[in-house]
Amino acid sequence: MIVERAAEPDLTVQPVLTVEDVSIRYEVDPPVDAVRGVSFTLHRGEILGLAGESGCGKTTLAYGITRLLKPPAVMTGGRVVLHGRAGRDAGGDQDDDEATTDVVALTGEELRRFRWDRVSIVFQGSMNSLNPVMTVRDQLHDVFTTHRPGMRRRVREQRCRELLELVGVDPARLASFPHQLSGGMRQRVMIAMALALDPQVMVMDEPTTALDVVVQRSIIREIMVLRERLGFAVIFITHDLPLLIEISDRIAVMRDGEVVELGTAEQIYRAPQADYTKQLLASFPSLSGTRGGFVRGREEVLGA
Amino acid sequence: MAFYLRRTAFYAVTVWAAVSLNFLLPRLLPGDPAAIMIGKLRRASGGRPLSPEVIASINAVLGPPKGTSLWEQYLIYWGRLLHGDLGISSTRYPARVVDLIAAALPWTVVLVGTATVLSFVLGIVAGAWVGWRRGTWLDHLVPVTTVLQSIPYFWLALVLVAVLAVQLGMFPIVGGYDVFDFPAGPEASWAFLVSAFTHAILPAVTIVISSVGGWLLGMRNMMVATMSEDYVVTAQAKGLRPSRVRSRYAARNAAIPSLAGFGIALGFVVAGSIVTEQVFSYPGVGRLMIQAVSGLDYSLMQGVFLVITLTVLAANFVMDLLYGLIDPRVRTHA
Amino acid sequence: DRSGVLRVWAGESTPFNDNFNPFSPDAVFATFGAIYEPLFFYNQLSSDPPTGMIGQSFEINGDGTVITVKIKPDLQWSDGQPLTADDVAFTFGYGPNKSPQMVSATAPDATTVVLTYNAPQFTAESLILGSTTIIPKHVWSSITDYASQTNEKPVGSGPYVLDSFSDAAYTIKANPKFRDGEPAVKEVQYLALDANQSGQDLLTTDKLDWSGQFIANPDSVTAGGRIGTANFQQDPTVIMACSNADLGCKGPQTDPAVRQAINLLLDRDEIAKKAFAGLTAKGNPAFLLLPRDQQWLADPATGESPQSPNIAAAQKVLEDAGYAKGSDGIYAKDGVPLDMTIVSPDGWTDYNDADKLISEQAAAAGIRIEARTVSDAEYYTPASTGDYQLMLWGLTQSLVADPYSNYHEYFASSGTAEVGTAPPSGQNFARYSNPEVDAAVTAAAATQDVAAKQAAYATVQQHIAADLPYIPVVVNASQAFFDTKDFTGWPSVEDPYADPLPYLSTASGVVLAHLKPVQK
Amino acid sequence: MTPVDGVLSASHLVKTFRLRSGLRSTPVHAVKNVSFEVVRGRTVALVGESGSGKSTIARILAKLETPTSGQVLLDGVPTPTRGRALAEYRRRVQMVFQDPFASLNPFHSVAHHVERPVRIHHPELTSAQVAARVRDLLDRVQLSPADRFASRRPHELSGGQRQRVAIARALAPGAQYVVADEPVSMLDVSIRLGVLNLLADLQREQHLGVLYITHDLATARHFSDELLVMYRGDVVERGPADDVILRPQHPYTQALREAAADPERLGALRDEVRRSLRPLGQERSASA
Amino acid sequence: MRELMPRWDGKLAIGVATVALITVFALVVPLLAQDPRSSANPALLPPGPGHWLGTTKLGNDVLAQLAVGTRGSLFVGVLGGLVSLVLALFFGILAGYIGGVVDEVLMLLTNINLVIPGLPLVMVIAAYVQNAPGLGSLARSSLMVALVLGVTGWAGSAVVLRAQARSLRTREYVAAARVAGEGTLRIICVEILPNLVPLIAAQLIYGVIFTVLGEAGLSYLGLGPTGSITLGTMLNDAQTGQAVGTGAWWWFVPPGTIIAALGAGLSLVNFALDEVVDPRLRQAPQAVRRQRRSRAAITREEASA
Ligand SMILES: Nc1ncnc2c1ncn2[C@@H]1O[C@H](COP(=O)(O)OP(=O)(O)OP(=O)(O)O)[C@@H](O)[C@H]1O
Ligand SMILES: Nc1ncnc2c1ncn2[C@@H]1O[C@H](COP(=O)(O)OP(=O)(O)OP(=O)(O)O)[C@@H](O)[C@H]1O
Ligand SMILES: [Mg+2]
Ligand SMILES: [Mg+2]
Ligand code: NI
Repeated sequence: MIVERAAEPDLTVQPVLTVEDVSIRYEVDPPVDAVRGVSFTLHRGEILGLAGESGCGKTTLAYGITRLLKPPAVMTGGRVVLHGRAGRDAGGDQDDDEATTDVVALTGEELRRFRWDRVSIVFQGSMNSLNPVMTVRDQLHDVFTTHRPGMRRRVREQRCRELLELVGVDPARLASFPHQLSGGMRQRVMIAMALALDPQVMVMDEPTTALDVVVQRSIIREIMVLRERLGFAVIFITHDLPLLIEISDRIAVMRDGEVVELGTAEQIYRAPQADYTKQLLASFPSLSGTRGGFVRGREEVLGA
Repeated sequence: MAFYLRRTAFYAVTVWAAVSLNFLLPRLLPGDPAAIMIGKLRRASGGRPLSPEVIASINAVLGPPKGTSLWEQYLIYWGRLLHGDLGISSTRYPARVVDLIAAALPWTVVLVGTATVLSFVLGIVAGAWVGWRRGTWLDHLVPVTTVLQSIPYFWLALVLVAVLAVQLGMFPIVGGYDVFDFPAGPEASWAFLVSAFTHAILPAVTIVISSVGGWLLGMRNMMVATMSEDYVVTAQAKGLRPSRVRSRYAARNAAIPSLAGFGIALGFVVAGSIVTEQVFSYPGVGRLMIQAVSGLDYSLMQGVFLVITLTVLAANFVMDLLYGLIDPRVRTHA
Repeated sequence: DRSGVLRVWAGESTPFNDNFNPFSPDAVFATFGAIYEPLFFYNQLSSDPPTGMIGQSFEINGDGTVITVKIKPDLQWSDGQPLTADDVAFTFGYGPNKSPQMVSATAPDATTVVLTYNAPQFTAESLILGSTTIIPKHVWSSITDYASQTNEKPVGSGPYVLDSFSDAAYTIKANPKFRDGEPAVKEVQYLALDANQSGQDLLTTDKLDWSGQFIANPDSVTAGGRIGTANFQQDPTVIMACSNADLGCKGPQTDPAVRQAINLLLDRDEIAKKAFAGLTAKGNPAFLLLPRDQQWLADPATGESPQSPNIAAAQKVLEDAGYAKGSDGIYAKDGVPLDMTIVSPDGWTDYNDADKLISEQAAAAGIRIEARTVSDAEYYTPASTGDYQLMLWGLTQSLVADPYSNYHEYFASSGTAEVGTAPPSGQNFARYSNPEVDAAVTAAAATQDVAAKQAAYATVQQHIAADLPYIPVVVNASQAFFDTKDFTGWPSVEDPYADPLPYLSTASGVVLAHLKPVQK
Repeated sequence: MTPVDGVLSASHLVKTFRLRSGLRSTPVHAVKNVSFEVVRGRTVALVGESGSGKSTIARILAKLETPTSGQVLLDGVPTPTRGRALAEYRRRVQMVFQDPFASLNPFHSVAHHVERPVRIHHPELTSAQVAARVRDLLDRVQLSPADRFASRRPHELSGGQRQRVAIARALAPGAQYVVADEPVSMLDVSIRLGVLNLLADLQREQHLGVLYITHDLATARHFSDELLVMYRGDVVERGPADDVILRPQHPYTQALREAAADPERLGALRDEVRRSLRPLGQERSASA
Repeated sequence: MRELMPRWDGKLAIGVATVALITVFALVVPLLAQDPRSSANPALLPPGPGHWLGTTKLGNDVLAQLAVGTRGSLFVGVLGGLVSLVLALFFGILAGYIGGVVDEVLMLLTNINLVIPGLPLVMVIAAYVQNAPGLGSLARSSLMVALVLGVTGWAGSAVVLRAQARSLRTREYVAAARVAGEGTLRIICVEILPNLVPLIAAQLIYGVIFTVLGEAGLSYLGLGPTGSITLGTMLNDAQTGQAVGTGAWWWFVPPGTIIAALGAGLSLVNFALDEVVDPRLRQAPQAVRRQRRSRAAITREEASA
């Protein structure tokens, strides 16, 4: 039951990632169908917000797209296609970046090479995404030594410094261990790392929930700046609908493993179609506007 | 730095406690090594009376200091200890306890050290592997190790000796080296090292078999837990090679608690080696300990206990220092 | 292939003590016999007169106060110095050898020694001549504190000299200056082992040539035909009771009736079979080493302890003495039940087992005896101070065919002391004290007349068999195992020239000097 | 407005923690001189970024922490630290914790959680009376029928239901003041309002004084009468809720206000970013 | 509490069955078998009818000895385990809950106890205790051995319990209980301890294993209990009675096997408890297996489609 609204078809935008009818199940007792037949298209350079309450399958979907599902999760069906830059189909002698890739079919070495290079991901808790016993430098270098084996050490180091500068962290922090950085800094390091290989898509799963609002804001702004400059597409996952509305181009609202509504931020905010979307919106009393669904005290209900 | 200060302080207190315990125990309970020694001398001389000078000299060496308060004795004890004087053995009168221990300690250190490191490395590597391949048939290895852990050391040793050494003649039966080939005792030669090594195999195997399961299990459990940590998932998402994820991200972090437990486990292995040494007539401190206990040789008992404790403490201390290098977090958080 | 080296385990455990001081209780066994010797060798296995070692002959004067010893001429110490009567005289005036009864020890010429005492020494003969190791004056005259010496470079007169020493083994080699010429076995290596099992394993794997140890099933070792065995039973194993309430002993065992009952209820046959693997001989309440001492047995009834139990007789003894069975099946008198503890050192399997059997047999007759094992140290010290009730204990037989030293050592009140103190001399740890026995022992010491002695011993035997401060159990086995393929000349039943136990002083040296390697 | 018949006030609260590391210890000034009053029947909101000292204040009010200096006064009387007086204080001042998953003991039933405070503070009640009261409390937090919920254990409840149990527990002794430390931040968005609405209802009906602690400016504004903004242990701004939110004076309040997501500003951030980048060209590196 | 109960699986079943069998064996067989100290049988009989496990050198029935010995070992094990558990609870929970200086002091004691090697300490203490005057038959009873092992073996458990108690202490429900007006003791007993049940059970089991093995070791070294039969004293008898040398495997093998089986059985139960304490240990491997099965199913479907 997808309420996809025909946004004005913009022919200049090209799809970068197509998700078709993806279903994911947790093989537990009883099995949990966490994602059920989800389809959407992500366009180049776009921020797609993925909203929905806790447990609706957002993280599972993100893992599915990036082929990171861990046992007992199984993708039971669907296709995930990453399109080449010019929309060309995969050919033998083409650069990886240019190829159109059936992500679900990737295995082994191919899958490993695909990861991070073309789709990177920033997880929910950045606190735990960095290995506590390796320096920031080692963990950044890791990406290059694996994916760009020919790269010189000096160049690598240079690139790491640039990346940190890019996200506003002092390059001297390369030598630090994660626990020596604040939460916000760690989050930025993770973003820098996600940008390292200039991926086409970056999945951000609640990258800022653990941070306080002011820091959160500055990081989001950072991401938007980088997106403008580097042109990657972002799938931004959060349950903070107001935030999504403020920053996303389009928003998909999920419930119980299904996308119940997909539309531009404006459409979702101004004219939500699905009941669930409305209910969600009502859960956030507006800061500057009316109380929304917040009714304070019996008499006001009566009075309203 | 605070971490190191704290640990150093801890060890200082522990050493003090061990030494003081060692000082107090024999004094809390009466038992007179001098009387035992005099009794032995008398039996040896076929019931002939001993001259008063002999009795006096034995009392002077072994007997309790007369007319001193406990506190003074304590200070004297420390003073002697700091000069490396652990007293005179009464079962091996008049050998100095220090000399007895000095001759025995290297054997134990080498045997226990080798066996422990071997068992640790084996256990960690196997545990990492089993943990990494969780959900496969390898899981069934884990319960099997509990049987190994539950077999009494000495029982295993006796069975191994009976089967491998006596029946099959694959290994030497007793001793730390071939006394027939080296009647003059240890020497610095290749042949001797080979002999010592072949004699150490069976005792070491016993220790390894009985202790490897613990490491394997601990490492496997940590590995399973670590595998679900976000940073491991991140490492996979980064497209790192599985071997690198396994070694640098999963196994390395999973091994940290085992390393922390290494020093403590050493204590258990030392305990195991005491009984193992007994079975193999291995010339280590464990043997001395057993003899001291059965002969109520308090000086020797105290000396061996102190040396074992200090050695284990030293090993722990070294581990602690290393731990700080391996886990950067402890350097700042105490 | 093993170049004629003889490997011995004399029951010593690792690590060896680097101690060759003949006065030290912790000296290694090769000290006694192989390196140092006494004047004469008294063979416990026979009633023959002693054979000369350093000594040639000796004479005791009529009242037994002067012993004149002739030593062999042209003897040498292992360092090349001459061994003369001077050394012998020095030895007897040195340290613990200087008994309070000694007046002087002189050497009128190079081969004559005169020992003068203020009391008859008839009965001390074997101790003086057979158990006093002779030491070189030129070494020991400068040593005052003999007890804390380790004497790492021993200079002796025996067939061997120390070659090398380590914690795990030491080697002695033939002494070229030995008076009878270098022994045939050129090298002997002593091993230290920590368990009987190891000794047995090494014997079966042909790594060990001589050992004196208990092996429950000797056949498993000797079956191959290579290893021979000998088992000369000598030393009585007894239940030693702290028997004298007057000297402070506490417990029911102070009542002779109780000891008699225990004596009657024992199933010695079973004990011998199960605890001692059937290798022992039958004990006798006269404490004689039969048949060597046959002539001293006064009453054939005391020639053998009952081998099977007689519970009815035991209970009758108790009931006659006023004991009655309580509701728990245990005899009691005046509300005090017959409840005692018997101890033996941990790891002395035969003793531990015997204790268990004794406990079980006593229980069947209505006496509770708890069997406990204790550490070695906890065994000897309480024994000497009397701080025990019952102990399984080993008495030693006298060296010569005369029970005097036994009676004097274990039964005379001169050898005992109040509970709490160790006897200054003698080993009467049972704290037995009987004026008639004392008088008889004194009388026996003062005479060399056989009939007079027999009369005195009859008195002693009559009392100790009735009072039973030591309840005989068995005469202990002493198993020796030796390699007959590589070495010949071992003692045998036909030629028991010495007891082939590697830990026995003097005898072990005698055996070593007798052996010949088999030429291959 | 309902008549003021009681007031819980914090006066010059200071709390300094000592962070010990090795032999040294560094002070952490969690709360620096904070004063405010919670009047029965009214709600005071305490907002501020993480680590600004909000929870510390809550814990001081709940007597889980003793202030380094300053006092908590109940009806003008300094609060006791032990004994019967403390029990009486606890009867009147209760707390609702942030995490409904952690604040209920998985080992005990719903009934146990609600019943214990009743028993502790009203030992005179018979078992039947206690049971009746528990039922009444569960009904009041809309966990009805009460019997169906009473025997359940926390893991059998949804997050919202759990938080309701926690609220019932806080009300159980007959509390007059409730300190609610981020009571809904761990709950699903869709049920947050339900819980807050319930709390607001109860506040009205029971004439409670509520200290509502949150970092969510929007609910703070709508839920409270008075609003205090905390920054690094200090209250930097206070006043009627709407005034503070809509017309922030202090720079920090303004920053908070800016940082809070507001769907009304749809697309504003994107446009602003585009605008800021375009004239300066691609070379300019971003800064936080 | 469902989630506090170990999940029933093969390992746990085998573990429980082993331990139960051994316990029943220890409790029931002594009633049926002959007096384990009776020497009224031929010595060193190999297993056969009448003596299912043969006889010892003294003619004791090995089966009877084994049963009584198992009972003795279980007694020592459980008692020692309990003693060390009580100490571990005292040191661990108190330190963890109260924190501050109390924590520092208790943990210092615990750590000292932890790094001082166990067996030498036990040997030294046992040697002293067993030679202390005035203890009489208590000195070398199995009770004393259990006490000595218990008193020296608690530190490891204390560390584990403390860590858990500390983390529980900061749980909000503990704070909530305080706000509700509960007293400290009640909080420890009612709010904290029940949640520690699996952990405490695991520690108890660990303590039992430790004590049983410790007793065997002590007995082997001649420091074990006298007067009572345990598996350790049996092994010691067999060892000194040269069971190995005489080929009397039936005397030597069963006690060692029972110790190993008991230890393994208890460890298997501990596995299940570990999995309760840290569900990842169970879930992770299970998940892999389930996923594999399901993947296979999907592939099969696709293949057939
Ligand atoms: N390992 C697992 N085993 C079984 N079920 C799982 C597992 N992981 C997640 N689930 C279930 O899958 C569903 C989707 O979970 P998911 O983590 O994707 O939700 P989410 O939208 O990311 O929620 P949140 O906002 O809390 O992060 C939930 O119902 C969850 O209970
Ligand atoms: N027990 C404690 N020991 C040491 N420092 C503490 C302790 N409790 C709190 N602090 C410190 O006091 C400061 C205030 O903490 P507090 O929990 O009151 O903040 P908060 O405003 O509730 O934050 P949040 O929004 O994250 O809950 C923080 O710096 C915190 O680290
Ligand atoms: Mg999620
Ligand atoms: Mg807080
Ligand atoms: Ni003897």
